[in-house]
Amino acid sequence: MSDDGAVGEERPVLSVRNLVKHFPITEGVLRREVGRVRAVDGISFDVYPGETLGLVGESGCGKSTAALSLLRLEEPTDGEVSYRGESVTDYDSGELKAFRREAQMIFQDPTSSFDPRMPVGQSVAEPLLVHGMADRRRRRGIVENLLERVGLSASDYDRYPHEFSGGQKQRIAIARALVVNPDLVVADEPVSALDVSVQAEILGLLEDVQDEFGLSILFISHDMAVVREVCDRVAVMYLGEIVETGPTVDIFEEPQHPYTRALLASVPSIDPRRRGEGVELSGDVPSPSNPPAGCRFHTRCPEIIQPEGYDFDQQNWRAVMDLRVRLEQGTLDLDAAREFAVAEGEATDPEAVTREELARAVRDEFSIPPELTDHRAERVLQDALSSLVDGEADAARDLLADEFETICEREHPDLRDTEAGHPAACHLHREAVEADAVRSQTPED
Amino acid sequence: MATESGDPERFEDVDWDELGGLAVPRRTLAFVASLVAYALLLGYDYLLVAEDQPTIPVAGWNVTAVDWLFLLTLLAIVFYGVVPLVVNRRLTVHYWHQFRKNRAAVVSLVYLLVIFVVGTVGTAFIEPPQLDTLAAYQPPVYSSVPADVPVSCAGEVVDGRCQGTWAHPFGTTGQGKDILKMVVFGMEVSMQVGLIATFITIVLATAVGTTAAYLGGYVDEVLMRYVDIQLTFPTFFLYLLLVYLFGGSLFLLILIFGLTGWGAIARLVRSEALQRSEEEFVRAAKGAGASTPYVIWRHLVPNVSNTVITAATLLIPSLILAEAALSFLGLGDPTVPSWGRVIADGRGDLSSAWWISTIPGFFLFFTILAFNFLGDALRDALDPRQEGGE
Amino acid sequence: MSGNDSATPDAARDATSDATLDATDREGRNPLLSVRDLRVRFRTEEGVVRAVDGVSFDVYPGETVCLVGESGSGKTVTGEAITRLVKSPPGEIEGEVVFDGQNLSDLSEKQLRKIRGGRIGHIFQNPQNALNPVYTVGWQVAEAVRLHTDASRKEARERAIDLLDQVGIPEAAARYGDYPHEFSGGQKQRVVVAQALAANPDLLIADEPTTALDVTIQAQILRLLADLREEFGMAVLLVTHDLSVVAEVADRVVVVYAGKVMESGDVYNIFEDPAHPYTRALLDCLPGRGGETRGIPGRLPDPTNPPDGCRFHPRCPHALPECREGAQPPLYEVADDHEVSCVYYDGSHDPTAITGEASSRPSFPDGGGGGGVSDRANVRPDDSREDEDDE
Amino acid sequence: MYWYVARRLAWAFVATFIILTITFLLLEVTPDAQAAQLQFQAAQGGGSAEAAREAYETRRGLDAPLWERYSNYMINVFTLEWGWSDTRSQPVVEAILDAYPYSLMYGIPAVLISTVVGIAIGLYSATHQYTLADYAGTFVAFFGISIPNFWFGIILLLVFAVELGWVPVLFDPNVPVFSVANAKQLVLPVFVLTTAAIASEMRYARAEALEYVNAEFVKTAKAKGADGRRILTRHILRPALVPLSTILVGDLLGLILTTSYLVEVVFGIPGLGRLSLDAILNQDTALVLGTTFIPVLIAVIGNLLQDLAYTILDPRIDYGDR
Repeated sequence: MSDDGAVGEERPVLSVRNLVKHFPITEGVLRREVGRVRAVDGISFDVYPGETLGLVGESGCGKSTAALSLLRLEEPTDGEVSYRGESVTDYDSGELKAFRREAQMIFQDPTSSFDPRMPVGQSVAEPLLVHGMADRRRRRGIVENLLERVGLSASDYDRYPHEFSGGQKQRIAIARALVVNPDLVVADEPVSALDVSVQAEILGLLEDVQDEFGLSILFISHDMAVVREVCDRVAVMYLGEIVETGPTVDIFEEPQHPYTRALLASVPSIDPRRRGEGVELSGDVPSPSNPPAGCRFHTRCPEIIQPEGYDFDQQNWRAVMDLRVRLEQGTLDLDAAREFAVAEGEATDPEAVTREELARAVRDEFSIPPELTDHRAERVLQDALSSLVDGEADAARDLLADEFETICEREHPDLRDTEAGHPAACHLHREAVEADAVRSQTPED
Repeated sequence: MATESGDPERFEDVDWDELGGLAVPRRTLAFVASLVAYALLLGYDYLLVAEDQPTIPVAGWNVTAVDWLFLLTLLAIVFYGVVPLVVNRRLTVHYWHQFRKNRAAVVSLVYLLVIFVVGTVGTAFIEPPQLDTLAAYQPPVYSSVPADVPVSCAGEVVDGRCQGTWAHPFGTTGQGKDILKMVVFGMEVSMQVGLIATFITIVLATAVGTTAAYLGGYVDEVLMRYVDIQLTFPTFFLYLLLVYLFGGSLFLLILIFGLTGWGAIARLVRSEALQRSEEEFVRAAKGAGASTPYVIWRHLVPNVSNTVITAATLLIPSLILAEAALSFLGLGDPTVPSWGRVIADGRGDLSSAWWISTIPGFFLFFTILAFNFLGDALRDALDPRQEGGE
Repeated sequence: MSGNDSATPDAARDATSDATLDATDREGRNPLLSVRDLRVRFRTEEGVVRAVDGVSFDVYPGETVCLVGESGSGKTVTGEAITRLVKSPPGEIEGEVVFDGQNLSDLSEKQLRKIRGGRIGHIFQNPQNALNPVYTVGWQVAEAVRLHTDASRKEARERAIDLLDQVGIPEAAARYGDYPHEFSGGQKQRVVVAQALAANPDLLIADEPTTALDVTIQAQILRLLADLREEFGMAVLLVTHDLSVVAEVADRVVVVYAGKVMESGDVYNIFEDPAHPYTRALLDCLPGRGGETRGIPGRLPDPTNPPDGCRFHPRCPHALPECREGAQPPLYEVADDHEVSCVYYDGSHDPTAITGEASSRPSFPDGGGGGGVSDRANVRPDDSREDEDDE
Repeated sequence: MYWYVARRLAWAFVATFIILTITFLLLEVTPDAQAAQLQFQAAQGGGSAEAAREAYETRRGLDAPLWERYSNYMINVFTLEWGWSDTRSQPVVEAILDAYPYSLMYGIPAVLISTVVGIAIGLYSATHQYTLADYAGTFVAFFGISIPNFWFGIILLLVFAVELGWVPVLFDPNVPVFSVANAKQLVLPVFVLTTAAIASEMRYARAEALEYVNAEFVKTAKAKGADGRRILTRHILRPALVPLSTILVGDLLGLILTTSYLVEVVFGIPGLGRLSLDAILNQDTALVLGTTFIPVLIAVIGNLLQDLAYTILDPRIDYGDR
């Protein structure tokens, strides 16, 4: 696809600033809002002419919602989307309809993206009809020609979706997106439902049409291997936010955010001689209706910054942090820990579990070693655990929160430039850059 | 035109600014035209023709309110049932292959077509059954009763038993009405009740269901709460109460059935439409710039139609049965020869003239059975979950 | 992860000498599972679908074998046919499945139930649907325990909590009473794994256990499986379409296409010296492999009417006239523990037409042949049986 | 959960209220047949039709303003002051109390039998799909759904009472409840009622069970080593009960109520249905309303129970919604 160098000189085709999409959670007949799912929470990026920008992240990170909102298939809650300098968010219905000719979408699921009751030809011709091409023979001519150009035959016009394989349907979906001659195509996981052998075909076709028509593509995917193959630049999303963005090569060679690193590390290598090298990310993605404070990744981050004045083994620090996260959530269940101690054979009866055994069970639960190497930290932990086993979970929580406070839970990191040259949103880089700045200043002073 | 230069037109050559036509499908135009004609005729009948005068003097046919509704129903069936089947031949063939697997349903379809044709066309050619006390209690052909049962035996009397004749193949009632004719006229009643009320139901249910699903919010809430209440009321007792309050003319009965029975289907349509409107093809249509009415009409309605057709096919027999039951209870329209009424009439003569209650009952039973078979087969053939199956 | 050599205590267990075993490895160990000429047919309205059409492979104790294929290759049905989970009718299973010396095809349904969930555990693809929504996860794991042991209710509960903890459910005891919908996809899959492990199985059949999950969760589950395998010394038969998963966990690989085995062998052989044109094409499709091909042209054959000869010949760039007739070519041995069903390897053709210059795959600079790692020979006397009765 | 139950109860109350209001309004807009008859009689007798109407209205309290009549009506409904039945010369409530035991006599056995048998056949059918038994079951279901039960009753009477004489033609309300004679005369009504109900239940049970027969978790259960019976009862029936509970209460109730009406007419059982029909035929408005309220009330309660059953049976239900 296009060279990385082309980026930056031209004006972006699409420019997204602080895009926000929240879904209210309502209750009852009166639809009282009791919370909101922060699916997309202030993301910004640009798509330049002819380039492919990858938007990657795990399911539930908001990447599909972002796509729908920026095309206004869902109304964005807040933020600004501009297309060639015009504000998409301010379009009235007429302008929006015209915009629909410029920006098209390709969907993930080839089975559900076609109306089962409509011949595929008609589905492809639909945008023409909607935009006022009343002559059906003309529509048919254009679509038949287009079907042939995406590798199908003109006679497929009258066939129904169920008569096609997944790969063929995705070809037709590309035809439908192309038929209004758009400049921008948003492809939401276009190949993730397909077999590998078919994936390669579809990606190839997408590349061909991009070259032929100079399309800009926003490519949404969870599959890092595919992204590496097709994207010029990549933006990594976690829980509704972009945590890192940059040229594909840089992101893959020098990932700056711990989440990106973890994401890349969890992609299984296709070389059987290099297995098991990855860092494993613990836990699940937190719910976007109640995202963690500070850095949203701090609840899972393996590189979470240690509290000042203590010296942990990083793994143990993560374990202690897991305990803290659970205490904050208030979901730590001591009775369960007792029962677990019984199941582990430490005691015979949940009632008979001693305080020490209980504390040990809690440590086990979070894989915290029997003794931390930093004695001060160990003392704090012991105090907290004894409060905990005495049933004073709040006291334990507060003690740990006071003593082991980390910047990651306190402050929300912004996207800032890193040494690698592309921005990432991580406190590690604040320190690094500051330290860098300090270091570079010292000799002069 | 696209082929002026001999080369097919390519999408990238389209000049979008010159476009802007409003494309109305031909079928819609034709349907609107026939609706206009229908409205003109209706106006003529109600404004210009006196009530007791036949609307069409040549045929001597005084078109009743029920007939008008029936005409409208048939019109809708032709334009939105028959025409699409003919136009979308590939899909029709696909569904037919699915449907054909169920032999009972194919037989049912043939049976129902016969009932439908005889009931609608046949009644125009035969005289309505007439009161004829002399011909009372004639047994059906190939059967016999003691000679003292009929007032006067129309056939031969052999060994003191009156033999049935082809003059009254199904025998006659205690009033001497020919049961075959009663059965044929009963077909008309059943078809009218079943089809018209179902037609009204479908229109209401689809409109309410798709609207509620697509608009959501308060519209959805209010409509569905109304449906909740309507469904709480047991249908049969609602009919009873309304028939008691408003009287049991066939026209009213049909209206009551049609206007009160759409709740369950509307719920079905709504949930189906909700699912469908989440699907990507609806997004794709929106993404192409389509308007809300376009999406509802071109995508949601066709896609819930399978559900609607199946539900409707299963609704028809229950309506026919309800009408028969009401007539049986003596709460139906006394002026129409409903099967239920004939069954009730024969009840008193069960021991002497078994055929009066039995024969119309068989027709009622088989008609309902056929509709049930049909509905079941349609459900299998049209099941959207199977549609993706390669 | 070098589990293929780790001797397991179960290996010698009741493997009687007179059992119907037709393959042993070089160390004299018998395969734990030996599948011979497995066929599964489904009678449908469109005709007889031959989902699995003569598949043979072995799984040795403690090793991970991956059954790889695209959708429609019959890999899932193969996995389910082993303990006859395939619904019958409409399915019909033929062929021989020998598990630890017992021919499963001869067992009664009752005896088979002891095996299922007892000595052979199963994991299915979609964790969303694999748990019964109306029971607590604890109940479901405890049920698996109680079905195969005579544990009391209380013991089963304790064992279930223990299992849930082992598969990495945080606060297992507290979550015992939660319903499946209260768990995330990854955690559900952990619960499913816990169920499968309830009776310490010797073999775990995992059908696409990570396909429905995110990459980060996928890595967790794969790690879990590897850890458990090491801990329990069980063998794993992993059914998957994802070659990266294969590269991550497999000891040996069986490549299936349209109900037939195309190639099987040591994972290094398969990835570094793929012999069959299909395997090569599949590997070339992988993003990041730097392959030149763009997918595999053509489509899967119609399962009701598969082509004569090699199933892959209509899409094969190297197809010869003889590929188009007769039965699927037999499995020719091309190296130690590496065999391939392709006529180029019958001795009279030049396989370099397929493999190009010897065995150098550009993407693995350090990858040599199969030397060193694989020490398993294959002595399989009746491999050629496969081509005899192909109706 | 309690909050949900409370709200659901409130909704049942509101629904009843709305239904009663609608009924009231319907009564208001329709001409009163009895008044018309009195007027007609008065006019025929040479009196003033107007005066007769006024006298009638005063007697009935119909001259009061609309709002007052409405509140009176509501109060009466909720205090069980359901008026006086002219044709039976007794309070409506009393007439209903006299009649309902006859309805229960055949209704309860029919509900019990049809529920158990219907679900059992349905489950068997679903787990033995495409076998002869399944086809037979399906055939029975179609037969039961399609046969007009009033006609079926007549045919049965013709065969078993008239021709064979096994059961009495006429229902005798005076035989003791627990006696052979009573059982004999109840056999046919129960049979007719169960045929319809079994058919509908087995159809639903089969359809619902089929949803689960091929479910992944059933395969998982099988892979765990569970036997057929365990799979059927624990893994198929239990989840199927969730939707079934809805159908059981909702549809079964509607079916039983309707069918019982016709059955009572056909077999001459002096139960609620018969009472209602007589009231309709004799234009006894108070009694018509009273006998229609009963099934409506049962339906409202049934709906309530069905929703509550759902919440108990399905752990996934979101109490926050609805």
